Amino acid sequence: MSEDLESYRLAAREWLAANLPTVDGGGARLGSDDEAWQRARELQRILHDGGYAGIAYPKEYGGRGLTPAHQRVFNEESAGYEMPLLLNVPTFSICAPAILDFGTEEQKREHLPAVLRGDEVLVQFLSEPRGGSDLAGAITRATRDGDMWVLNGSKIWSSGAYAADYGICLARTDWEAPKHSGLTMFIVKVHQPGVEVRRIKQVNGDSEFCQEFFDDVQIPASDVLGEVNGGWAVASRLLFHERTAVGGGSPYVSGGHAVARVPEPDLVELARRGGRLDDPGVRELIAESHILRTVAGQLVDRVSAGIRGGAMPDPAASLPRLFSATSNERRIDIALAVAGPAAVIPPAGAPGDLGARYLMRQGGSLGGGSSEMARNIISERVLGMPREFAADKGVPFSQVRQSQTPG
Amino acid sequence: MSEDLESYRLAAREWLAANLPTVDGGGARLGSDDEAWQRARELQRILHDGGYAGIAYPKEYGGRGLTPAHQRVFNEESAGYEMPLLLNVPTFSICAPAILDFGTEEQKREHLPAVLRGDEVLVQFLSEPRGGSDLAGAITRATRDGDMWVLNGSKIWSSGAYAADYGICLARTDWEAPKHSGLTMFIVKVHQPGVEVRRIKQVNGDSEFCQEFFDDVQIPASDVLGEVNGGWAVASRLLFHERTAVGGGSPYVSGGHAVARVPEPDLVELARRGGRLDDPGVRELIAESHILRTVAGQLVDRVSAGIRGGAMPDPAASLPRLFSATSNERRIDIALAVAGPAAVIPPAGAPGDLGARYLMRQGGSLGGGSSEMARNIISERVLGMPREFAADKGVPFSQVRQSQTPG
Amino acid sequence: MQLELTKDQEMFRRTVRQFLERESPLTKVRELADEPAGFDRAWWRQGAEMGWTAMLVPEELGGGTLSGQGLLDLALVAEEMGRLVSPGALVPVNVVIASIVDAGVGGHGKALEALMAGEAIAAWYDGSGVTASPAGGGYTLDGTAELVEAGADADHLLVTARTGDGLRQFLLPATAPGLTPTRRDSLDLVRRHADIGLDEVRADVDTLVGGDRDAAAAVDRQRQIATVLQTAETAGAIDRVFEFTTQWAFDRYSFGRPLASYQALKHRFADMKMWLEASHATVTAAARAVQERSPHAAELASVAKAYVGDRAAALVQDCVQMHGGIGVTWEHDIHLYLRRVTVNQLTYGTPSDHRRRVADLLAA
Amino acid sequence: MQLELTKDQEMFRRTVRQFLERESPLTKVRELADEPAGFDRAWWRQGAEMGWTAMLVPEELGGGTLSGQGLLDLALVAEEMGRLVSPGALVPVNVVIASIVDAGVGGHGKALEALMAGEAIAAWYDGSGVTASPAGGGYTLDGTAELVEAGADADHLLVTARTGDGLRQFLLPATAPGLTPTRRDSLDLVRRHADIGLDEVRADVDTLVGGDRDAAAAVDRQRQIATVLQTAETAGAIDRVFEFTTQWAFDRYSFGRPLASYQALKHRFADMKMWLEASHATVTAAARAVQERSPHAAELASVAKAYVGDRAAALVQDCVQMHGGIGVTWEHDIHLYLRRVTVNQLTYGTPSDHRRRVADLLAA
Repeated sequence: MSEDLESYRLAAREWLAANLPTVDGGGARLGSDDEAWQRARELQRILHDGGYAGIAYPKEYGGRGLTPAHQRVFNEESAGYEMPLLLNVPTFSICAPAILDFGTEEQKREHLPAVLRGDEVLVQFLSEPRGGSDLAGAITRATRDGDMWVLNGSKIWSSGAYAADYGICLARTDWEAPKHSGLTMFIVKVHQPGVEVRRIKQVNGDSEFCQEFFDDVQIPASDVLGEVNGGWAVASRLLFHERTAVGGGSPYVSGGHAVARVPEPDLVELARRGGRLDDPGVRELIAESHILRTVAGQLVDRVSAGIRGGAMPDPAASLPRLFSATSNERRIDIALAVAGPAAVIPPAGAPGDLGARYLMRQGGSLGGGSSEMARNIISERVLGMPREFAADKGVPFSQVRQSQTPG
Repeated sequence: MSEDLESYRLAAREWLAANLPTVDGGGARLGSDDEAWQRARELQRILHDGGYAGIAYPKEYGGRGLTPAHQRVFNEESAGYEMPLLLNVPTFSICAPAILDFGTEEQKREHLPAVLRGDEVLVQFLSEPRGGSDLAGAITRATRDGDMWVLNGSKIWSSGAYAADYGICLARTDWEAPKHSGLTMFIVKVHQPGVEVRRIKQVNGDSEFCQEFFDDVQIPASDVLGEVNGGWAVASRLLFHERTAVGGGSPYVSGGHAVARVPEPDLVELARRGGRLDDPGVRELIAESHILRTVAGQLVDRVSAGIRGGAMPDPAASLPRLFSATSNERRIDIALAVAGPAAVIPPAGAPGDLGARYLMRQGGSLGGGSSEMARNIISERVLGMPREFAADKGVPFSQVRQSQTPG
Repeated sequence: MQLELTKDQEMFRRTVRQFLERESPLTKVRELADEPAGFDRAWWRQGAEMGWTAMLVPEELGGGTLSGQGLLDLALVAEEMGRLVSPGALVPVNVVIASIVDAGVGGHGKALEALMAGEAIAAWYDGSGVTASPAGGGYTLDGTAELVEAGADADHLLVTARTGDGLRQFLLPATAPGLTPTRRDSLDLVRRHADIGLDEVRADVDTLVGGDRDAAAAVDRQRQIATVLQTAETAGAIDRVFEFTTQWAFDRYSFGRPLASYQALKHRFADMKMWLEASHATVTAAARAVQERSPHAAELASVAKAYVGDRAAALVQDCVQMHGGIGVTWEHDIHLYLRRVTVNQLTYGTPSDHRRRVADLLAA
Repeated sequence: MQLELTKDQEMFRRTVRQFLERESPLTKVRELADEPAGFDRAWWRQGAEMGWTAMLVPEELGGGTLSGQGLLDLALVAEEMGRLVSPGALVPVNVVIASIVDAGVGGHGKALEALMAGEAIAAWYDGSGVTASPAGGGYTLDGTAELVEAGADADHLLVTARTGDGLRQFLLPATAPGLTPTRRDSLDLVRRHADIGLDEVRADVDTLVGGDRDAAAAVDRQRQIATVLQTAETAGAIDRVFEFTTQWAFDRYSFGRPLASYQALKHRFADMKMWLEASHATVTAAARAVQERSPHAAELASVAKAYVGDRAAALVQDCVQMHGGIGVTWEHDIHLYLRRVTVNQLTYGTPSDHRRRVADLLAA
């Protein structure tokens, strides 16, 4: 087996050198525009044609049917090459695995090969404007009408929806059932009448997240994913895949990182530029930041191994998630302290992105479920502590109190 | 009025110089032994005879009937003199005020003048071994027997009980009522048959706190404080007085501080001794500690004024309480970092109290209700947020689940 | 907010708040983001009429206070400006006004008058990047004044310069030959900073503020005033953020109950409330000490800045977190506050700088 | 705890745990507090028989590992000792053993043998308080070796000394004329430290460890080993504290429901669990790197110490808080753990020292 991996590694190395362009230092090419998405699809097609798409996906759905270890080997080798990282989250590591878990044979055959060829990009339609982290409180509704369902409502925080082909969409189909029992998951074509996708501008200028508005959108009954009124099981699985991916443990991620990373600010350089590299206080801050980053990686390794080997339960994936969210907050605070006023009022010609990062400091705790949700999961599902009292438990959803304000 | 205060100040200054010994730097004489308590009683007698006991207590119960402002003026002048600080908490600032609030005329006449003469020391019997911060969950029981009540059970965390004359004791008198409605407060003579006081050794070697065991203790019915089964109203008032005293806002505290303070470690000196006073990182830590102490005092001033003037509700007294608890934790961490290994492994001949302080770091958050309780109070009673779900609400107390372990 | 206001102060505060809500609400602040100076001169003149530039000036010079404690009155304006992330140049204008008044008006009467009337804006530089060399009875100034608030928009520049014999301060017209401002970007939408190059700038004796003596003590005092106003503004900003975030926690339901019912969040609100009140407490204490020229004024100003600088940023970030995803959208107003408190945190001395200042005072 | 143990390691760990639970439970630790050395030599010999002193020694010298990775095996012992706040001198004895082995045994064979058999105890000094001056073919040592673990109880002392030409290390018998240990008090009940005065101590060439070459690299390696074992011990200690505190939260009722049902506390337990797992992760990574003599070994050892040092103390203090008043009584065991993790935090380099070390490596 390990010899097999070694020869696989050598073959991959050779293929990569022959077929993919390299990229400089910072790693992957960033992008949140149509061009970047187009490029990701092209790159994925190259991988697919070379036999390196969906390495750990089953053969019958367009994958290679190999082990996660093969994918890891390939990922190690692909470092330094231009890779379609935009497709990792949510397409490869969250949405497609859920189709694999819950899809009908037809759905799998329709979507998975297309995904692995780079022909289909998927997105999650889970969060709602009034919902926050209470995903099961969805009030977007789907009503049965003959062979079709009719979808109305709105979803939000879907990353890259404007560039996606299908959204995995959670909608309420029974208002008299308790909240978790009246939900159904649909595979919704994004570009069709009645779907409006609006990009949301964030404080750092990015507009990768979207809000969608559904106005009598027609969905064929065959596009239900999982059971009617069994949508929460699918959503839970999506969340599991998301935690795993964000925690760095997904077997379906292709390329070095789950997501295209913004390069880290170089604190040593920042301090040097500010003439403060000899200050012991500043040096300790620089070290603290490095220590947090190092330990974050070590924790990912430990928990991934723990879950793989059965020593830790699946929800332990929330541990590295929480660590990376909270330590990133601390690290951006440190970067600000090291840079001083130049961080927020950059001298003419100097890069001004540190301030914008600081404004987005909570990004890591908001994406993929907040740090609060992670703490709930760890205490309840890792430590086994009693669940929070839920006022909406066992109550017909039509009687549950809702937020006063959207947002 | 302000001229009156000025002349009061001058008279007090003169009297203090003539009647009380001064103390060196560190402030009050510390003590947790019988001698210190004896000395406190003597000092209080001197104050009493000089007309400076119970300055803000009503005249008819042995006080001077003046304003809190007079007490503050006297306290300012008494700085540097030996004062009976041991009597401030709980006797003057918590227990006696509760007798003033709830006592019968007889009770007030029996206890208050004796307290102000230094003849009676009072203590609170509230917490229980299985109770934690849930004081209303008391399971110490008092059973009516003719003109007497019979007390059985145990109390804990009573400070200085071994030196006290009476304990204000909360006991359950109706087990079929919901928890808050079945409690009665008693004034219990400490030195009598059936009461055993055991001193608790703490990690820093102090043994000021006690646990009491009650075995068929006889209490005359006339020693009920407040109403039978109305004990929770008295307990709430004790807690209010306690928060006020710990927050620094009690009008009944006599002398500079509510409690005899352990002198602060001198961080500048600690750093100098360790040869680290020129280290900018260490200097920032020293400053941070000073800043926290300074702001703590400023917050006490603001909140005391706010409550006095009606701009803040009474429970706002928990704000400085929480601040002082949390900032003291941080400050002891800082002291340890400034001192380095010498803090825990002192060189021969050096003072070794920093390590012991560190072990007791939580002291401030545990005494007077924990920081968690303070956060509950602030969020619920200052910010008006919904109360925590209480599983024992409205349920006959006999059906409420109890702790598995004492402690 | 100071807890106990006089009736005059209460009324003044209300007037300022109404003016700002009417004339420069957050929608207006967003518009001003595209204006070079970040604020409107006519608006500033109205503020000056209201008293924004009069509080640190004695009556005989045309100024006046509400309570007899001008800096405390002015801190009310700063707080209200913080509540609406207002534009303007309250700190440098008032610091320069106070400097002129403290030093004796001398030949700066016209400048003072223009500043008080809101006709002119002043900038202030207290750093160590400029040197003054004696030349022809006056001085020649060279160097770079970095990070000067309103530096590219001011009509007057109070610049501190090093000489072989201590510090001097000069009040220069923005038009003085050899002054070249370069704008810097800022995280704040409407607060502007510039670096000002000084190349053989001629400064006659009559441009000196405080005469030809060491200006170190004057600079200290100026810094204290700046710190008080800046921290007061920050305190006002977090007041408002805490208000609307608390409201959000009551209105927003998750799992059938309001966010405000979750203990983990309640406890964080309790901590924030504590930071908020402590911030007000320390700002008020600093304002009083600086107003009264207490011997502890420098220490208490630095205590306030170190405490408020760090806690305010933590509080707003925590409030962003409470809002979830919407808290990091351009559309939501909270980032305007985060920008302001962060810029305030790092200008006029970072919390770290002020801690070191406190340590210097303690270890002296 | 390393997550994936071999069967041999699992069995070994169980054996060590059972031995410690039987022979030095916490009641015994409390008794040993009154003993000068803080531990019993017979007990230590039993530990040596179990392998506590063999893991860093190759088989040909009579040692041996379980997994081929001796330091990882030895870290298991350290963790188990942490779980029961065990006495003993695991760190200095093994550091000295490793030093002798690394340097080539030379004339130190008998010392090595005695240490491995548990018949002798060694102390180790890596500071800069001792100087060595060439004299008569050997050296004369002077100065003070401060804060030496087991310094007053050891039979052998490995002392690092400065010369005009780099560092040297000497293995001296405790009986060497001119050595004067002075005990220091300690917060830990059974771990002992001493300052050792060296007054014209004669050190012949055959006392050198590593020969007459600069010992800087050897000292670095010794520090890495000490750091790994110390942080492993701390990780074991917080494991145990977290275990019994979690249990307490389930058992303890307040307002009719267990502490473990309160969200604010649950979230703190979640944070603690995260610190705990991260501590294990970083200790394991450091142990591997040091075992493999990775070029990152020094960095990862310091990363582990800086992280674990701070988080472990925070975790135990938070657990004290969870216990309420009983957590600060002498009777409750938690203070034994708080003492140990605090002493571990501040010895063999404080977290601050190790952060500075990391910064040196980063900025190099």
